[in-house]
Amino acid sequence: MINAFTGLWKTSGYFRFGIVAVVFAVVMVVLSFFSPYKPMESYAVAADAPPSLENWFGTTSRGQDLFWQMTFALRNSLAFGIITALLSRIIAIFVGMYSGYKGGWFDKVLMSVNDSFVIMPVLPILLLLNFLLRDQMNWFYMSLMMALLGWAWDARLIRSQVLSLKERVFSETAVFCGMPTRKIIFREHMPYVLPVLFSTTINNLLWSIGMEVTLSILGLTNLNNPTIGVVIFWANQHQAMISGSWWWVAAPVIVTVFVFTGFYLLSVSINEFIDPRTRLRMKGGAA
Amino acid sequence: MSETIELLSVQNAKKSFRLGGILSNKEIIAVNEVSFSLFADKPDILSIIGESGSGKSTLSRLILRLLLPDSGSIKLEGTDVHAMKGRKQELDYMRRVQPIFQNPFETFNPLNRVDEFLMATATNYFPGEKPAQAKERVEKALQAVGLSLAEVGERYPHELSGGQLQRASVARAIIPNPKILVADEPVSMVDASLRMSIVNLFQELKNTMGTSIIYITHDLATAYYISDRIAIIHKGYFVEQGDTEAILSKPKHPYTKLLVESTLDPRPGATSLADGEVSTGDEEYLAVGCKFAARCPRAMDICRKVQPAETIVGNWKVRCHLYGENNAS
Amino acid sequence: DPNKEVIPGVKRGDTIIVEDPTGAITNPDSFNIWTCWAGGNGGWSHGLQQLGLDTLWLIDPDSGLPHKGEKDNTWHNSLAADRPAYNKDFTVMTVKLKKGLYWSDNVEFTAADVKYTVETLAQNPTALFGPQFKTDVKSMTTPDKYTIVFNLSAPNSRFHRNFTVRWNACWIMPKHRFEKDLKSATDLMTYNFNPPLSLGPYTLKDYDKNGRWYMWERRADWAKTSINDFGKPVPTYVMYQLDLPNDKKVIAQTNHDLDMIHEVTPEGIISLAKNKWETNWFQGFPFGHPDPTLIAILPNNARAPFDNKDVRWALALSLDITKVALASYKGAVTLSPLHYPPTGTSKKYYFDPMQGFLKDLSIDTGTNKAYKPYDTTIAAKIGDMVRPQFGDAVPKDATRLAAMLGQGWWKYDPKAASDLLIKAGMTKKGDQWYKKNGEQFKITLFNWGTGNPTLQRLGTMVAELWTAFGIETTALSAQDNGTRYGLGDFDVNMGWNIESWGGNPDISFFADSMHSRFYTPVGEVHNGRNQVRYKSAELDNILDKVNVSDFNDVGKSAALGLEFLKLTAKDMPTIPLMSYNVMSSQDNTYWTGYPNFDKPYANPVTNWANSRYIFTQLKQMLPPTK
Amino acid sequence: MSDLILQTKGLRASYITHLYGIDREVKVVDGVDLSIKKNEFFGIAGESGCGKTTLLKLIAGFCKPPLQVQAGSVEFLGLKEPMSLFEATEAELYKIRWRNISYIMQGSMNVLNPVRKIFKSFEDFAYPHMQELTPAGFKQRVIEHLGNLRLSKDVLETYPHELSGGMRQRVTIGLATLCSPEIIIADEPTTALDVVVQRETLGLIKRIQKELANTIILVTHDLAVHANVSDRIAIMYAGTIVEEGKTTDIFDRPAHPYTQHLIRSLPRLGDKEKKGYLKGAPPNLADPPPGCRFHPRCPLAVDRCRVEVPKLELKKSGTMAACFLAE
Amino acid sequence: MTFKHVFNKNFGKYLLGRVGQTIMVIIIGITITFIIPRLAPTNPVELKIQQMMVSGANIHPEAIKAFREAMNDIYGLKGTLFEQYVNFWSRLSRGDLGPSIFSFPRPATDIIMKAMPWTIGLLLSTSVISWIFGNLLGGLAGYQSNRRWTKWAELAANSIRPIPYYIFAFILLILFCFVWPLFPTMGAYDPGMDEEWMNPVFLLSVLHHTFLPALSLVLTGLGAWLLGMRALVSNIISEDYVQYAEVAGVKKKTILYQYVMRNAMLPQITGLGMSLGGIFSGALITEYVYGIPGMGQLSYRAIVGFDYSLIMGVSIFSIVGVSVAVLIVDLLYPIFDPRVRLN
Ligand SMILES: Nc1ncnc2c1ncn2[C@@H]1O[C@H](COP(=O)(O)OP(=O)(O)OP(=O)(O)O)[C@@H](O)[C@H]1O
Ligand SMILES: Nc1ncnc2c1ncn2[C@@H]1O[C@H](COP(=O)(O)OP(=O)(O)OP(=O)(O)O)[C@@H](O)[C@H]1O
Ligand SMILES: [Mg+2]
Ligand SMILES: [Mg+2]
Repeated sequence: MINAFTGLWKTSGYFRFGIVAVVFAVVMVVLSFFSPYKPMESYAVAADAPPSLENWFGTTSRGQDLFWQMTFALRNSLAFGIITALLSRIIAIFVGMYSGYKGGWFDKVLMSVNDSFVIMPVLPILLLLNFLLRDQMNWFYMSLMMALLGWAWDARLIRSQVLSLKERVFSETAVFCGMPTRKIIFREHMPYVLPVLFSTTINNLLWSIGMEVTLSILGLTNLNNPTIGVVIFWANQHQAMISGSWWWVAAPVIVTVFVFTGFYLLSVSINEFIDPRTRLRMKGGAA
Repeated sequence: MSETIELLSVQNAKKSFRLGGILSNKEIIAVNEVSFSLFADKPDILSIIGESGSGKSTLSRLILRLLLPDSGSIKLEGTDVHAMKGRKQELDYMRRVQPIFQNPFETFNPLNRVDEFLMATATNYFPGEKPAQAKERVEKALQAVGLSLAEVGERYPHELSGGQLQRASVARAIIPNPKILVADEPVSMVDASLRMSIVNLFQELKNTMGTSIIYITHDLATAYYISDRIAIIHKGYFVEQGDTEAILSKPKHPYTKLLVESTLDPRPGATSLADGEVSTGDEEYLAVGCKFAARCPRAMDICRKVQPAETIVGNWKVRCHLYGENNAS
Repeated sequence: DPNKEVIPGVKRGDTIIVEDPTGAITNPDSFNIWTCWAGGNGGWSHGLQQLGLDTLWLIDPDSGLPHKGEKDNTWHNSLAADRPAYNKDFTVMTVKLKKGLYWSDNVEFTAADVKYTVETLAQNPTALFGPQFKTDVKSMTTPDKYTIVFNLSAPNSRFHRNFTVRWNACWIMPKHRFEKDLKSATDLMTYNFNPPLSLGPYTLKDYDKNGRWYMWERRADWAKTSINDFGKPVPTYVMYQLDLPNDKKVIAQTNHDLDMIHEVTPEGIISLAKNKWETNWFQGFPFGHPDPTLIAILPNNARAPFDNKDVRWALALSLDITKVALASYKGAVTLSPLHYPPTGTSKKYYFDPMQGFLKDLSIDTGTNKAYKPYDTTIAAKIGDMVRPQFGDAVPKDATRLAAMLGQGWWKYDPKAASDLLIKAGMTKKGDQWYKKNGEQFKITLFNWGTGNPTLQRLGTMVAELWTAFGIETTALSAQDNGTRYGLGDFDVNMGWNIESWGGNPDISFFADSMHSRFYTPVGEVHNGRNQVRYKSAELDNILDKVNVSDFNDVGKSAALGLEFLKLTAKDMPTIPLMSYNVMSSQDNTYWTGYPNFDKPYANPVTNWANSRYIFTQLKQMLPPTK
Repeated sequence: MSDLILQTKGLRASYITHLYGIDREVKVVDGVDLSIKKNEFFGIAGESGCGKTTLLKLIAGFCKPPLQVQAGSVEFLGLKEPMSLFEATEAELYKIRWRNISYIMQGSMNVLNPVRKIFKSFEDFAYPHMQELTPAGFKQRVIEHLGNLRLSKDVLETYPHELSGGMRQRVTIGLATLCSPEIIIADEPTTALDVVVQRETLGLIKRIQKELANTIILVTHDLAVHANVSDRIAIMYAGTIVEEGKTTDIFDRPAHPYTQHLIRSLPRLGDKEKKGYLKGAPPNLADPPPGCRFHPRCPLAVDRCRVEVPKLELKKSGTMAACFLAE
Repeated sequence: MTFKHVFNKNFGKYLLGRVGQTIMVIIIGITITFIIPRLAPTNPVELKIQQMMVSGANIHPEAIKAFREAMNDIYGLKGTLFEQYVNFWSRLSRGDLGPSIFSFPRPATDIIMKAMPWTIGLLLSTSVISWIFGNLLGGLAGYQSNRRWTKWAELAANSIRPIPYYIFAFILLILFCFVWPLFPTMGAYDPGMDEEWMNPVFLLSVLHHTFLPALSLVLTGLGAWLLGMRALVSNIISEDYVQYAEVAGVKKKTILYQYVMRNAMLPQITGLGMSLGGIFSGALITEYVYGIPGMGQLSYRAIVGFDYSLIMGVSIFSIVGVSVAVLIVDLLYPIFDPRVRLN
């Protein structure tokens, strides 16, 4: 594990960038717990100050320090994205792997359900659900909803992987070893599905946070709870983009781009690392 | 014959596939009217020989329950194998019939260690046992194939040679003490020297453990070397089956003759190399009458119209009009 | 470039491009302003009510323009030749109409058009004004072509209100056209009135089938319309643009593609105001024009604990109004402690006369029997806060500042607010307030939606302040806020409840709806009136007096208004905050002469009918070369 | 020496991988000297993983990471000037590819693009080298050539998966021979085929070699194949050539113990004699044993074998062998 | 590929099953979108009344009562949810979605049809363009992964992806409509033109107006395709047939397009199919920022206004669109990949 880390660190620029971004994100999240201000407290600092040594990211027109606000925003957005990604992953893995492995009517039924979710127009449904839940709406419910809407396509991807794995001889060997289905799926097939899983997780994370931003920009999330989307929302409500407070928009955008590009590069480098072929080559086999 | 207990009986097994997907409605019968038996009291190595695409793998998959036959029955000690449902019955079946696959490099999951498969087999078929006992079983099986846990333990497939892997694969298969091993082209992917080592091992298994082996191959030389009985399969039909020695020294069916001729003799210049029409794949399957007729040097009119029935000629079965009732020469 | 074509054949230099803030019109082909759904679809203020239609009278919310036949600039006898005339017991209203006014198809406007309009609407229960006319009008007669007499079913001194425009009223239909197109009166509900026939100075030239712009062209015979009282409308063409995001408006005006912006955020105005060619109501801080409408916190008077006056007062005193002012308008506010918008002529009629009362007003906080809540230093405080940013634009002179920002508001006094809550039986545990029954005192605040950033910011600030005070408040901008508000299923709503005539002190325009006649119990769907569910015998009494007083007796109206204001100031059924300041902006590149604080001849907002007067005052700067 | 067409000298190459800090070097070809004559059917045999494919790639001048040449050269002598494949530029190599040297890759079942019709593959592979032909002329040429391979011209309009293994194999042979190159390098062209097709295919290759009078370098682990087609063979073991000579010599009088073992273990119809097999695993090429690489499995190994590397020398039997014990 | 056997028995059976499945999925999807808005405590009529109040119409209480009744009638909001559901299907079977509430009395279908060409025009073209460019760049990046520019392209695509779309669209707007005013800020075509889709002048104007929105959509859409393709390609370049083509000196271009990308296309085609279906729900933010009268704004307004008929209309288009797109892609698979068998 440590070897792998140092190996990756030494050889992969992507990995280094990614780690730096992740460390940055973690530091921000941790700092949020030590923030001197409440996340949305107005007029805690001088308003409309550009970035300076005192206010690293500048301040908003409402007298909030953007740096500290971003620590909360990043925390909330990441929590939201990660919960969404994890939940939808769980559904996707179970549906994809079992459906692919079991086949037959089990597969047919699950895939019909899956397809019904695939074709759902996500944004309209999210909007509707949002209206439905209104004041009960919080980021946790929202991540639940997003998870429900975000697993189907990935389940299909996983399923197609499993379908081809099922055809490989070692799967049959596993059957004749007397292994139960669960074991074949999770012990034998999982390592191959891992890269797909990993990259779809990152995509899902990006997608869910993007959705959250979209909903926030439309003012449909809880606007009293800072997320990346909510920060941008309030910047828009103050026309920050054209009124000269560029930093108000720049802070969330740069932080987002930095963290997510980092995540992405990290996922690319790790993905190459956990790719079965790479792993084989590392163990000394010809892949 | 009626005295002996049938271990495995395949009766009129038939399996067809659709060809070419939606755009064609051609159908080929990959296994057709195939019948044979293995007997419990007389362990046997039965070679099934045929060229590529003749239905060998399909037959083995039928026996291994990986495919469902269209008609006919495959019975293991009297019970239809395809009627076995549920984990208990399945385990029970697999305890008696185990496969050895063609390519040792693909038999094991390259990402997991080889001994995991071995240990899993031991623990799954003998669930009550302690890990130590399972280890002992694995060790015993490995010893039987000339390996040891020390050699294969904690190694990944690519860390073993092809021969070692194929041996490990055999070891895995014999852990539950199966009565039958179904080996589908087990040596086609390994080189000559390894080939002999595996084949020798089969013989040993038959002799020492009383395991029957269905040895599927297109290599007549090794079949000749180890098997007692032989069945020649051509486009789904068993065209000739019986005693190995007898059939290979005096083949009756023209197809068997072709196979024998085609086998390369490892003495410089000993084989005459043909350069005729290339043999076709699936088209022969669609032929009416005897599937071999198109290539058969002795084809008659009837061959192109009627599928010959299986007849007993001498002491083995042949499916050819040259020997049919209406032409018993 | 004045020669650029806006649409084929229409040069930029001849066109004034105006924003209509309605949002995209979903039924762009309909010009039927008389149906109910027209209200929701917004197809009113894309020029139709400003330029195309006319009715009997218009009131200017600002000081108005001098014109023929009237000494009161704010009152315009538009189609009518004179002010409304009632009989003694207010059961008959007689209206003399002007002569020589023509529809754009050169048919003369007469009393028959007015009569036809009222009759047609009365037959349609879902038409605007339909039910009113059905219940209120017994019969009509037209003694001659230019006179119409309304016989009313009950005494009603304010019946003319239906034909008096401040923002909207019953517009007159062209009888000859409608008779031709409608087979029966009920066809009105699906009639499109397309192309519209104009009684105003402009006719519709072209419009976007997607409802994004409307182009009006000056009538050659514009002099045969009521605008003639003011003079010739200057621009040959007026184009209304709809549905522009805030940021885009700023970009468009900076590119000189949009002459009049209805409103943007304060930040948008600040960045626009940096340009030489741009003007606002105030040149510099506080920029915006105060609408004759009042933004208020609207508690549910029928739901505990908001049914308790002390609680409502506590909510008011726990607000630091300077922060509210800063968060919403960046300080550019006009505050009002009274249930009346601090705009138009209200300073004269109400705000100056009320100062004494406000200063003396005392309430019982439980610990202090005569607590004086009024604070006259607020304007100065806000002035000090914004001066660093706006500099000299913020006057130091207290009276001038008060004229801009309001003369005073309630004190920010958490101590007094706490006392009031304790008096109301509440307790504070930790830093949270708990109600008598032990439940935590939480408020769900129905906030404005995203479409109005400034006000949404305001509501959010209110919630933040109350939360800081110990009342956990959630600001909610949900889509169905309105529905729940209508059902009475709400704690506190942010919104408009009170609008004035602007130029005229009569309170009937809005106060009528607070009459207990319209009270609906919680859970029952309201019928568009008295949504805060306030009930007061004293108030009913004042309103009943208004109903039988002469509208033209301004002194009487103002006296009744003062009574109303004193009552509501003490009882505080809602918490008035400030006027709705419209941050409008005008580009002087192609046109100049827009109204402003020093020349307040009209409300600069573009969607009100009175904005028609602006066009008569403009000067063309860059005429296109021929 | 003018009858030589290709020569390798002291060829040494490894697969070098750097993966996340782990460096690995697999020495697959270790000091190989080969001299291949014009119009010769040259066979290379050896067990799987001994480096046959790698050697062929080097001979074909196809060397890209992770494969790296460490020493030696490959010279093509078919042109006016000898041409060193490793020193040639990409463009020079491109010129001789398919025109002078063509290559049939191992696993011919999968070397055809599954989504491209056969004729397109011909165009891709051969047409650039036959610019003197018009498109129609080229097609005619291909059809003729297929006829020569006993394939119908319908094959051109099919996708690879629609062909049987034998036909696909013929197509790849066709691809490699269309331009009549001086050298054809064939890597296990018959391994996946059944006996009947194998015999047909070998017959075809042999015939083509006679017709074109060119050189074929054929690799397979199946000695029976070599016995029937090759004029000369080299036996490879763990990256080195352990024996080389005329086919008949090698089969009749193998000098190297490894060759001897191989020849002895060949099964034959009508021969039921018990065959032995080699104990132990082939050496790990990442860490090959010192001395003779065969010594850990050699039944005759002596001390010298463990330290010293034997040279390939002419032995009494008439073959060249790398063994201290052979005479 | 010959089609002479297209209508054989097996294909018929397969097609029937596949179409049946699609229909089922569509019905489930539509049912869900029918139910969700009706679970909300509000309904379109009440919202409408609120809107009228806010817009300041002076409406008599009597009028509101009458209006409420009339609208409930028109909207079929009487009866239980189930009755409404049955009623909905029977109306739908006649192609009638009912009138839209916020554009009363225009039928919902009418409004959708008006918005559709914009959405389809803009999204179809940008989807396809970003798909093509994304795949091309991805193919190049995967095939020549150590070139510097491919790394930059990849990085750029990745950095654009997380930028909130609204911001990105506005940055473009500010750059090209303000700082460097190349494009008009408002509308989807020059004012004063009629929507004559056959008129070249009109089309040119549309192009001029929709260039920026299209560019923003292309740039943000590109990344995902690029990355997907890149990943697929890096798998394929180790395939034997690619290696062999390289040995044989097949032209680099041919290898890239015909050997590498052609074989990586399949999943990307499915993805395109999906995203093409998705265009029916429009691109809300783009349409909002650039003022394009498409489905995105329409569906947003429909939802905001609880305009049941329109919500259903938009959803049905979207659901049917995606399902049919997926179905078509499935059926066309054998054309893209001759190995695929449909069964
Ligand atoms: N799942 C399947 N679907 C369709 N056709 C199949 C399927 N499996 C096998 N076939 C066809 O059935 C025939 C027999 O195939 P099978 O694999 O049994 O042959 P084989 O004798 O094992 O050949 P080989 O020596 O190549 O392994 C072939 O023509 C093959 O194409
Ligand atoms: N790309 C690679 N990276 C690292 N090692 C490799 C690579 N390719 C092959 N090898 C190793 O090089 C050795 C020789 O491989 P090569 O393919 O040349 O053998 P071969 O004799 O052709 O075997 P076969 O008979 O199986 O084709 C093997 O041990 C293999 O593991
Ligand atoms: Mg097989
Ligand atoms: Mg090889």
